[in-house]
Amino acid sequence: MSEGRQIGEVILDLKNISLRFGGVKALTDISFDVREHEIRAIIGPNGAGKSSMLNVINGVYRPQEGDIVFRGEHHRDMNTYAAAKAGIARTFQNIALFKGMTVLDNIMTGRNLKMKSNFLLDAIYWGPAQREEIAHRRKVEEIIDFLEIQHIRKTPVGRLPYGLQKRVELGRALAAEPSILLLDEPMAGMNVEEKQDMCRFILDVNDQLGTTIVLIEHDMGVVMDISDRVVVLDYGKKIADGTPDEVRNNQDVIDAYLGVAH
Amino acid sequence: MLYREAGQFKATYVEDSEIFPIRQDKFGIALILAAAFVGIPLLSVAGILADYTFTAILTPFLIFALATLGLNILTGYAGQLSLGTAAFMAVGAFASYNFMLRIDGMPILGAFILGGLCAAAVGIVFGLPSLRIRGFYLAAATLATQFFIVWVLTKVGWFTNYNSSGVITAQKIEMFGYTFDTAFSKYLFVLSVVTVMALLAKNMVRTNVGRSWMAIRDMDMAAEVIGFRPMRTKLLAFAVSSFYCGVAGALFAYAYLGTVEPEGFSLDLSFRILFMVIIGGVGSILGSFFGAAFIVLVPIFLNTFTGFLENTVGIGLPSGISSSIELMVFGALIIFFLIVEPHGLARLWQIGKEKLRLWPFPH
Amino acid sequence: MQFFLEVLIGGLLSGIMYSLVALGFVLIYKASGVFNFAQGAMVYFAALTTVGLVDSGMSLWLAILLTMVAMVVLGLLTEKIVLRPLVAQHEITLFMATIGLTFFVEGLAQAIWGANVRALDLGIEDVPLEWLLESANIAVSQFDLIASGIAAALVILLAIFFSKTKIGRALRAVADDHQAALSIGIPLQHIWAIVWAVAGFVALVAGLLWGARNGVQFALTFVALKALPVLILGGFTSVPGAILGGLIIGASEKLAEVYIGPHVGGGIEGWFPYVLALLFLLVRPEGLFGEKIIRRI
Amino acid sequence: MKFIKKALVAAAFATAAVSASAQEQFIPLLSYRVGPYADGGSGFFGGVIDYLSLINASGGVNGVKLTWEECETEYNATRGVECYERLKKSHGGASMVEPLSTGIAYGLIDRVAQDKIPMTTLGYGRSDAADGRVFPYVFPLITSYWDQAAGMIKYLADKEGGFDKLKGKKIVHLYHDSAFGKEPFPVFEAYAKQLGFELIKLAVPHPGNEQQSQWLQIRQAKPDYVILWGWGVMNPTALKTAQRNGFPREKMLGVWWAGSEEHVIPAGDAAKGYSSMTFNTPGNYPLLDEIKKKVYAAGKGNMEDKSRIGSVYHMRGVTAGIMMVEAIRKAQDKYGKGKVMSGEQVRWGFENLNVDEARLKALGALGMMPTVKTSCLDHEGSGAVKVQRWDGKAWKAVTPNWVTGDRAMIRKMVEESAAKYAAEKKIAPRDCSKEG
Repeated sequence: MSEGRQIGEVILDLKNISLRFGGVKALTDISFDVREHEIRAIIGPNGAGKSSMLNVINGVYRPQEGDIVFRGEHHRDMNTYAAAKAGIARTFQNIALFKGMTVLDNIMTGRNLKMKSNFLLDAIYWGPAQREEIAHRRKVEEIIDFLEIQHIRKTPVGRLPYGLQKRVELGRALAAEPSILLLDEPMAGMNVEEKQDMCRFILDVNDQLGTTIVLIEHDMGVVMDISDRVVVLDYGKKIADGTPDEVRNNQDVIDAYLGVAH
Repeated sequence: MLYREAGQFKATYVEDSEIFPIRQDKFGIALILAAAFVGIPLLSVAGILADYTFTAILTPFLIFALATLGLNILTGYAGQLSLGTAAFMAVGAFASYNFMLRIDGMPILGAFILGGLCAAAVGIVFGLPSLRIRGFYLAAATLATQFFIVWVLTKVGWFTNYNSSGVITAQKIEMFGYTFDTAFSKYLFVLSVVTVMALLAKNMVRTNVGRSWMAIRDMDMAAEVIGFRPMRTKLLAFAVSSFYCGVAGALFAYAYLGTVEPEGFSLDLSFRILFMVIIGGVGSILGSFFGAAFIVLVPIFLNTFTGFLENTVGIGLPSGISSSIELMVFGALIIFFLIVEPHGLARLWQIGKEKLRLWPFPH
Repeated sequence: MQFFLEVLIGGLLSGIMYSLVALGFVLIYKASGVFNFAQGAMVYFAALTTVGLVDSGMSLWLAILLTMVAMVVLGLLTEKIVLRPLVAQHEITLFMATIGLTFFVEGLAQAIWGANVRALDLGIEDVPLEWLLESANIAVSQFDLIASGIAAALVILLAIFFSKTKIGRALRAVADDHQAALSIGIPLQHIWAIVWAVAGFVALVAGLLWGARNGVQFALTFVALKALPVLILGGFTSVPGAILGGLIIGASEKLAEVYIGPHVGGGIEGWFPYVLALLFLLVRPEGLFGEKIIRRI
Repeated sequence: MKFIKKALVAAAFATAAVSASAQEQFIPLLSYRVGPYADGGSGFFGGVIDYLSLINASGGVNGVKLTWEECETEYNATRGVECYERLKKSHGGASMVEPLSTGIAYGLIDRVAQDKIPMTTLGYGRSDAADGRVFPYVFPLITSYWDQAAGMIKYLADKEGGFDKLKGKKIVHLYHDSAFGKEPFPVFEAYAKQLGFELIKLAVPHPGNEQQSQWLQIRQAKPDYVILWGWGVMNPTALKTAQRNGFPREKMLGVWWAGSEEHVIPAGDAAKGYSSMTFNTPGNYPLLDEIKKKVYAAGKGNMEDKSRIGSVYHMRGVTAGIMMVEAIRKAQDKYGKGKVMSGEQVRWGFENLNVDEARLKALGALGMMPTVKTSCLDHEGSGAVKVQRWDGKAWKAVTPNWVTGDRAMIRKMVEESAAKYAAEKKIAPRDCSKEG
């Protein structure tokens, strides 16, 4: 846990969220909050509804019930565009990069909401449009430097190994300069070295930029090490919420992970 | 050693973001443009190239390349399969005709742009289903556009100025008092339009709007999540694509055929343009030109070749059979090229360049 | 009422004829994910070969048998030469390959048999059913009725083939999940070859019926156009969808032409089915029988 | 770029190889022998080639041999234009062109005027091109769509016993839903108004392989006649569907695009009794015998299927051949016998054709086609048509004499339409009194 930052007020408060697909209940009456600048982890066994939770936060799914309070404003549900506009960025469990584009272009897409140019100016690519593109390019290059992926800048992402793709996806999310970053299993399928790198990036982002981070992760060691607070889901229900230490000793959590029959 | 980027360092992002960052590419494009604008005209003045080259080969090739470019923006970059290309071309042609006819002193380029805008408007309307439908379902649904537009143009006499044969006759192309009426001047006119539009397209696809299209194509959910709005992005792709097709259609009528009937923009033409996109390379500006060249030129080449065999070598087949064999060879060539390179001729070109980069030390 | 019924029945019967063509598309798309543009060319090739053989003095049944062999060979060769090298490519590449195949098959058919238009007589007289005409003054084509019977028999045959035979079950496994099919040891190539052969057989039936209906000529390739709205409506992967879609398209296009057409200048049959299918898709993007698409990420 | 080069090289080879003898009169043939319309194309261009071969076998036109080269268009406008451009300067220059395709003909209208090469459109294309003042290089010879439509009404009136008998009758115009099918609208509408019959227009969408709804409407309307303005597969389908709905084929009358063996044979028995327009009288003529004797016996015949000699399309091709050769002959009369004529000179020939009965008799084609007399004003030269009936095996002429409609009315429409075209295109019509 890093020291130089101040955990602030609650900026995202989820109240009594329920989500169903047809008859299948994905989330049932879940409430938890996220404070500014903290690292908040969501854990739970497979199928617990963790990704659905992130999808509710940035408007991919619309919950049937519940209330989302974001920066003091109440929302019945979010929509993806508004969420992106409000500074919520994310990565995905199964990498959702744009496979036909280069690393550079993928990260550039993350800047789209900050671009003022329109397609006509883009087509002419002269004057303001060019200046803007170059300015954003400079920003993106900073991210590329930060993530240490300079050498693959012009490689189509489809050709990259899994670990690097995860890193590029983080880069794309960072390019939006988000205030909240949702990370869906950022370290899945990585070796120890790659995990260490990724942990370092996440902590640096949180520390240096003050970005609030909500993350889903399976590696308990990592979760307990880097997060400030942890919420635990099982079968779409919240079973625990608290600091890593509190959660670690919670009997329900232990049962859920050991697979005690319900 | 001729084609290599080693040693070419970019000191600024401006340089690195140039349209053709590699010196040899820049040189190559300049060379092609010089050849197209100066070299070919010189050959023509010298009498080496006949009108045939311009009016029967280069002009239609460029016009089809433009339409292919249009469809490629939609299908290749934005990932929306469409079979309505010819309909958008028809809108461009018929709208330009009516602007010229009904507005006194309408400049020809103005009519083309307005024609293109009409096509874009129609494109937006018929692009709406793409918000819910995708893939081959969308392709088959765009057939509605194709049949409906041609039907309307046939049924409503106003569009053809109540011509008894239901055809439109393109007005002369005049600019600044000069009339483009020779094969050669029409070629230059078309070449200029196509060059400008191709450069604009290249700029679009390498900046934010292009990235938004490709993002929607590659992973629409993720694109939405980072702030691209699918509706705007898709409809913009339909509009820009239809604009290109519309201008191509206007050129088709004005610089190539002269008199056209609505049936001239049949489903067959839509398919032909789609073939050009796929053969040339989905999602490649350069590929659009390759694809158009392949589909336009290969049948002509085959036909000339059988004629050549017959006349010189003396291998004559009954005409019906030789025509059928030409068709078979054409089909077989398509399959052959796809097996060699499923991503189209543009990819083949790229691989060739990569080989050249390593040459003469491939390992 | 009598007129309405007449239009409706005529439409339904025509619809069955569209279904017949759509069926060929569905079989191939279901098993291999290939949108086979060459289906129309195959219909033409089959009909032309049969007629060509009959004209050269063969009996009809022998000609049909030989054509069947030819269609199977064509299917096998297509799988071996065209599709196998392109396995795992993007669906648009496969689609384009079938377009190449279309040119090839069309050229081949005309190179062998010439471009002459021919008649095909299956011995079914194409006249209105007399008793219905006399009793209710409704004209229903005897030919279309028999053709529908044949189409129904074909569907039943295919259904039995798919559910009762080992190959058929393997085909369904492939259609449901390529990976799973591979993992239980079904060689994909065999499956594809069989599907193409079966699609060739369906093309033969469609070719014979359509050929007898309108004559055997190049325009037979256009019948594929009639199948497309059926496919959008019924779904590319559903056999019952193809049948029901055909009936809906056939009936509604006829009713539209007769009752709406005269008010807008007529000839709306050309685009009406597409617009209908389109509107339907807007409500239900997965088609009649398609599985609901849930966008996941 | 590679392909362009290849094509150019090949084209250069092909041209170099055959342009050796400039003493031949060159006719490019933009034929189509594959694709949906190959049946018509192979018959028609086979007929043209057979006739040209016959002329060559008899020593050419005053000693000038004819030469030709085929180019496959697939009935596609782009391919057709390419063929025209490829061939127009080869073999010493094209002297005329006949694409037998509306789309290609449209694409060539401006080009032929610029290149000074006459284009014939025998029985199709723009009806208003008959006005030679506005369209100096286009010749819709023998009959345009409008004259044919007028001929149809005349024939039906004759059949009923006079124009006044058409009053109160019901006539269905069943048409291919395209510019082609709509072309006769003004003629039929004018007649319907003038004669007081009811005109019902029914459109069949392309390609027309499904017509149940149209024929049910016809069955409902119970018309006295159905005019079949069809094209390609639409024709046999119409005949079959008529049978399926119990409409007598005897009451059907087709345009000439719906009146060849290729359109009735596929319909089998359903075609028996059906009539269509034609501008050739079916039968055998000395000319056809001569072609068989001098061309086919020498192994130079173009038709693969010899039974198609004398078929409708073939005979129409022979007719086109006669028109071409007569135009060359006429031009030679003026510009020098035994010389190769330029396109401009052949154009004059087309404009001053006078193929009368004596001439037809000399050619061995008396009765096979109407007499043709063109002028600067009139590029059509005839307007006469006949009606033929399919008896299940062959076409038989129904009308012994040539039929013409109200030519004055048609002429007025032609001039109006041509004047509108001239205004749109800003063309100043020629003054025919100054033409020689």
